Amino acid sequence: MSIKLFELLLYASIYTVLISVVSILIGFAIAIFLSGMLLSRRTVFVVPAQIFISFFRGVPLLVQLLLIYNMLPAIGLNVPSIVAAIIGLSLCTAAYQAENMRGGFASVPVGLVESAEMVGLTSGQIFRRIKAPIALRLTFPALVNEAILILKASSLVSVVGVVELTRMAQDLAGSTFLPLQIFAAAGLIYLAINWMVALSGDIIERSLPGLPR
Amino acid sequence: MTFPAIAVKNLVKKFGDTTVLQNIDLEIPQGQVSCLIGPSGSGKSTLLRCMAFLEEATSGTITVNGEILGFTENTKGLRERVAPAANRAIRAQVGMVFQQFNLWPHMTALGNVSEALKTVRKMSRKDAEERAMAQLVKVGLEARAGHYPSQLSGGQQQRVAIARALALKPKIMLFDEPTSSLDPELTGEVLNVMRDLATEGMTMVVVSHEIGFAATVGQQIAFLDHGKIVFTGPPKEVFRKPRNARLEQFLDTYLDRGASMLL
Amino acid sequence: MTFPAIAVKNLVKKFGDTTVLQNIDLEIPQGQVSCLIGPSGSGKSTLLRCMAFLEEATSGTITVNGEILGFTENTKGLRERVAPAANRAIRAQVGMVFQQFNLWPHMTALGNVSEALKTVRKMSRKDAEERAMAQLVKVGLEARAGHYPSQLSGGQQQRVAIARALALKPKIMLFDEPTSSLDPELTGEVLNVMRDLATEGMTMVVVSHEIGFAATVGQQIAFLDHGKIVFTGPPKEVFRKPRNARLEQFLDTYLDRGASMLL
Amino acid sequence: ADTLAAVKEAGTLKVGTETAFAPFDFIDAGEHAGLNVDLFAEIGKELSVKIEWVALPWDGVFPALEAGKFDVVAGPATITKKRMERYRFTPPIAEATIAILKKAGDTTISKPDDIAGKTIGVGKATSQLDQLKEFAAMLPSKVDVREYPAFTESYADLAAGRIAGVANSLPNIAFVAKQREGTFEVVLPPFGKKSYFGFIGLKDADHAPLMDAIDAALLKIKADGRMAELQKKWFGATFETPDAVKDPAF
Amino acid sequence: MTFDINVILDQLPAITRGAGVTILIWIVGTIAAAILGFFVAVGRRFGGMLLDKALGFVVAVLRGTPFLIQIFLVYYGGPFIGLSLDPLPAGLIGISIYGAAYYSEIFRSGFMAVPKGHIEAGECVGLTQWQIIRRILLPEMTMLVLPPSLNMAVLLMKETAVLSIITVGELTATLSAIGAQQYAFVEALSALALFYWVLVEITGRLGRLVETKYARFRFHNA
Ligand SMILES: Nc1ncnc2c1ncn2[C@@H]1O[C@H](COP(=O)(O)OP(=O)(O)OP(=O)(O)O)[C@@H](O)[C@H]1O
Ligand SMILES: Nc1ncnc2c1ncn2[C@@H]1O[C@H](COP(=O)(O)OP(=O)(O)OP(=O)(O)O)[C@@H](O)[C@H]1O
Ligand SMILES: [Mg+2]
Ligand SMILES: [Mg+2]
Repeated sequence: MSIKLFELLLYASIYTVLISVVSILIGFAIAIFLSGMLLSRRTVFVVPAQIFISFFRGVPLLVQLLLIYNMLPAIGLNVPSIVAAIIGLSLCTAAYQAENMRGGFASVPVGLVESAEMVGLTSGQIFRRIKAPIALRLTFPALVNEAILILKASSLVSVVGVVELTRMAQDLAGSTFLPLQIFAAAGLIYLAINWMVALSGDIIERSLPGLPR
Repeated sequence: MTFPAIAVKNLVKKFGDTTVLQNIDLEIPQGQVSCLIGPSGSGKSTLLRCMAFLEEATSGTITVNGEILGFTENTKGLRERVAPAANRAIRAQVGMVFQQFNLWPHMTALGNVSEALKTVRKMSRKDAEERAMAQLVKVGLEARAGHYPSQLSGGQQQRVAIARALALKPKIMLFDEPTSSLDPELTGEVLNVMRDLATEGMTMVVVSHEIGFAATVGQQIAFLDHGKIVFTGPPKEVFRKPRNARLEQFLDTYLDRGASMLL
Repeated sequence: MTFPAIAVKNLVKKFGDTTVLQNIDLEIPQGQVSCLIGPSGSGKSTLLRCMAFLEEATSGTITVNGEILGFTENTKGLRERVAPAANRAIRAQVGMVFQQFNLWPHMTALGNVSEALKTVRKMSRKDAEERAMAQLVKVGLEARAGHYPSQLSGGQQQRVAIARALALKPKIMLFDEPTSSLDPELTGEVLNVMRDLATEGMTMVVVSHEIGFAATVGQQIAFLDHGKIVFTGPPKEVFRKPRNARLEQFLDTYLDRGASMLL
Repeated sequence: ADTLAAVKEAGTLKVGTETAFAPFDFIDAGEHAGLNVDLFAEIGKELSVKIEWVALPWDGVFPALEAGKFDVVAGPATITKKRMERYRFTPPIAEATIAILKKAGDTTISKPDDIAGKTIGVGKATSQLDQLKEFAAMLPSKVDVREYPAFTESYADLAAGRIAGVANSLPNIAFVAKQREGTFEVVLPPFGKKSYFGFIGLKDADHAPLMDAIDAALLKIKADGRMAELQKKWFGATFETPDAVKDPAF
Repeated sequence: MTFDINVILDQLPAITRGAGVTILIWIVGTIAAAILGFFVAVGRRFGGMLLDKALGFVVAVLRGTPFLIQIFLVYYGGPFIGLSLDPLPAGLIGISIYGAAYYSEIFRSGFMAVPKGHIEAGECVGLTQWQIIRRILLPEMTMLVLPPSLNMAVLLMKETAVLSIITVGELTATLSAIGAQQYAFVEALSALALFYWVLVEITGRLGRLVETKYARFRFHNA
C-alpha cells in the first residue's frame, strides 16, 4: 500500500474528527436541555423529551441520517451533506448524553444543594454554579466514552455523501482491490484517534477537582 | 421591643402520615448557645431543618428575629406562602452547618467561602475573596485556602463549612451534629471554633451528641423524644437532677461511660 | 504448652515507601480483652488488619494460637508463603468486625450470618440457618432475621456483623472501632453484646475510641503512636498515671470532655 | 415543474453516484474518475450545462434521487424488468453480461462450464446473481452460489480462497484483473443472456424532458463514435449495444 | 415519492428469516459477550498486573476501532493466517468478542463500586476468592451494572447490522437486498427503522422492569 493511499485516508479522517467533535459539542448542549426537561417532572416537558430520546436511540443512525438528508428538503430546507451529517450525529448523541446527564444530576448529593440554599443562592444560581459542574464532573467518563462511540459511528455519515475515513477506505478498496491493507490502515488511524481521545480524557479527568463523597 | 432570635410556635411536621414533630414550642434566646439533645430519630434534625426552612412545617409558625419564615397563617387559619425573595432575606440571617459538611467539591476552600459573597451579595471578586480569607483566618485555615475539599481532613472541611456560613455574617448559626462524622481528635478543632463563636456572643443552636460540649458551652438545653420537647432548661438542671424518666435513662448511657473514664 | 492467642513479632508494615508499623511486638493473652488506642493515623487499623491477614506484613511474623499466619521466615531469613488452605484454616479461628459493618446488602440478616456456614462449612441450608438463627438470638435480633441491611438501624447492622463473625465459632474476635459509625445510643446496644462476649471469656482485640469501654472492659491496653507501640499495660496504669507525654496529651482530649460531663 | 428547464437555468446537472464501482466510477489516487465521469462530461457539453457530482453509498442514492438531491443517477445499473417498473433507464452504455473472475493460475477453471460443483461469489440482489443462477441451472452439477453485500467483499474472499470464482459483469472484472495482475484472472468468454448497463432517472412527467434530452445526447455521443472511444479507454474494448432496451432478459 | 407497502409484505417470509437471524445473533452474542466480559473483568481484577495490562491493551484496541473494520479484517484476512470461519460463527464470535470488551469495562466499574470492606468481610469468614466473586461481587453489583449492560445490549443490536459485510443474512442485509433488487429503498429503510425501534423499546421496558425488581438490593452505605 502506497504512501499516497495512506495520505488519502488521513485526509479523510479529518472529516471523521471534525464531524464527531462538532456533533459531540452540539449534542452536549442539546443534552443539557433535554436532561433539564426530563428532570422537570412536568409531563409537558418530560414526555416530549422521552419520545425524542426513544426515537434517536431506537432508530438506526443510518435511517436517521437518510431521513434528515432526504426529508428536510420536503419542508424547504435543502441542507448540504456535511450539515445533515452533523445534525444527525448531534441529535443521536444528544439522546444518549441526555440519559447520562440525567443520572449525573440525580447523583448530585442533596446536601450540596441544601448548603447552597442556606447561603441564599437562587435556584438558577444553584443549577449553574453547583449542580451543573458537579453533574458534569460525575458524567465526564461517560462523556469520553460517548465521544469514542460517536467517532466510530461517524462512519455512517457517508450515507449522506460525506467521505470520511471508512468511506474513503471503501472507495480505495473498490479501486485498488487491496481491502485488507486499506482496512487495516484505517483501523490503525481510528485506534490512534481514539487513543488520543481516551488519553486526553484521562488527563482532564485527573486535573478536575475531587468528586463528592 | 426585642424578639427571641428564633421562636417556634405550635410547630407540627409530618412526613406523609407519620408525625415527626408534635406541637413544638421553643424560644431560642438572643446571643446564647442552645443545644438540642435526644435519642436518634427523635426529630432534632427535622426541627433544625425547619428553622433553616429546608423543610416546610406542616403547621405552626417560625419567626426569626420577629419575622415570619415561610408561611403565615391568616385570620381564617389558612396558610399563605411568603414571597421567596422575602424568605431569602429572612434566611440570610441564619447560617447552617451540616453534619456531612456539604462542601462543594469543585471549588477550593476559598471558593466555597466566597461563592455566596459573589453571587448573592454581588461583591466584587476581590472584596469577596478578601472577606472569605478573613473568615478562613478566623477558623485557622489561611494556609489551606487553595485546597479542594478532597484535600482537607474532616476537621478542616468542617471548619471551612463554618467559615462559609459565617462569611455572610448571619445573626444565628445552626449546627446539626457538626462533629459526629469526625474523629475524636479532629472533633477538638471544630469544638474550639464553636467555643470561640459562643464567647463572641453568637446566637447558636446546636444539635449535638457531644454532651460534654452541651454541658460546658450550652446555656439552654432542650431534650426531644418522639417528636416532643420533654424538657428544657439550663445545663445544670438537666444534668444534675433530671426529673424526667426518659431523659434520665438517656443520660445514663453517657454518664456510665463518662464515669468510667475517670475510673 | 499454651500459646498467646496472637503473638506479633517484630512486625513491619510499609505502604510503598511509608512505614506505617515499625517493629511491633505484642502478645494478645488468651481469654482477655485487649484494647488498641491511639491517635488517628497511628496504625491501629493496619495492625488489626495484619492480625486478620487482610494486609500482608512487610516483615515479621504473626502467630495465631501458635500457628504462623501468612508467611514464615526460613533459616536464611527469606519469606515463604504458607499455602492458602492452611492460611484459611488458621484464619478460621479469627473473626473480624468492621467499623463500617460491611454487611452484604443483597442478603438478609439471616443470609449474612449463614452464608459462610453454607459455603465454607458446607452445612446444609437447614442446619446453617438454624445455627445462624441461634447467633441472631444471642445478639437479640431474632425478630429481624428476614430484614435486609438497608432495613436495619446502624446498631442492628453492627450486631448482625458480630453474629456473622461469631457463627463460625472463632477463638478470637477482632473489632475495628465497632461503634464509631453509630449514634451514642445505638453504641450502647453493641457495647452490651461485646461486654457479654467478654464475660464469656472470648479473646478479643478492640480498636476503640470508646475510652470508657476500654477502661471498664479492657484487661490490656496498648497505645500506638506513629506506628509504634509506646505503652502497654492494664487500664489502671494507663489512665491513672500515664508516664508517657504523648499518651497523656492524647488522653487529655477525652478527659477534658469526660470531666465536663459531670460538671 | 420541468426539470430540464430548471437544470438549464441553473446551468448545472446534478448527478448522484457511488464511487466504489470501478471502472465506471471510482477514486483513482484521490481523484474521482471512470467512464461515468468522461461520459457525463460529454453529456454536459451536449446540454451545455456543468456537471456536479454527488457521491453516496448505493443504499443512499435512490432515497436522495427521490428527495431531489440530484437529477439523475450514474451508477450505472443493469437494466432489468423489475427496476424498469420504478425507474427510467437511459440507452445502454455498456454490456453487463457476466463472466467469471478466478484466482491467477487456477487451472481447474478454463471455461465458464468449469464452475460446476464449485463455490462462486456474486453480489447480493444484483442482476448478475440472476444471470449466474440461470446459467448454473443448466450445468450438470450444482454451483454453490455465495452472495456478498458488495463485490469488493467477494473479491476479498476469492483472494482468501473461500470461493473459486466471482461472477460479475465483464467490464468490472476485466478492470479488477488488470489492477491486481498476478492475483486474479478473467475466464472468457462471457456467458448467459446479454444484458446492459444504463443510467437511471425518475419516471414522472417532471423529469421526462430531462431524461429525453439525456437520451438524445447519449445516442448522439454513441453515433459519432465518442462512446466507443471512451469504452476503449476504460475497458480496453468496445461493445455492441442497442439504442434502447425495451424488454430486458431478466 | 413512491411508497409501496406490498414490496415489504410480499417478502415477509424472507424478512422474518432475516429478523430471526438478527435476534439470534444479538441474543446469543450479547449473552456470550457478557459472560466473556465478566471473565475478562475477573482476570483483570484478580489475575495480577501482567494479565491486567495485556487484557487492557486488547480491550483498548477492540473499543478503539469500528466493528466493521474488525470483522472485515478477521473474516477476510483470517484465511491468510489459517483461520477460515463460516459467516455465522464468525459473526457470533466477532460480536461476542467485541461486546466482551465493553462488558468487561462495565463489570470492572461494577467491581470497583462494591465497597472493599464487603470483600474483606468475605475473606474474614473464609470464603475463597471464587466464592467471593460469585456470592458477593456478582449479585451485589447486579443493580449497578444493569442499566449500562442493557444500554450495551442495544448498541450490540445495532452492530449486528454490520455483519452483512461478511455475508450473514441478518435483517439489514435482507432488507437492503430487497431495496436494491426492486429499487424500493424507502420501503426497506422504513421497515428497518420500525423493527429496530420496536426491539429497542421492548429491551428498554424489560430493563426497567428488572431494575425495579432488583431495587431492594440497595447499598446501605457507600
Ligand atoms: N424525608 C423523610 N421522610 C420520612 N421520614 C423522615 C424523613 N426525614 C426524617 N424522617 C423521620 O423523622 C424522624 C425524625 O428524624 P430526624 O432526622 O429529625 O431525627 P434525629 O433526632 O435528627 O435523629 P439522629 O440523631 O439519628 O440524627 C425519624 O423517625 C425519621 O425516620
Ligand atoms: N492502603 C494504604 N496505602 C497507603 N497508606 C495507607 C494505607 N492504609 C493506611 N495507610 C496509612 O497508614 C497510616 C495508618 O493508618 P491506619 O488506618 O492504620 O490508622 P488508624 O490508627 O487506624 O487511624 P484511625 O483512627 O483514623 O482509623 C495512615 O497514615 C494511613 O494514611
Ligand atoms: Mg439528625
Ligand atoms: Mg482505623
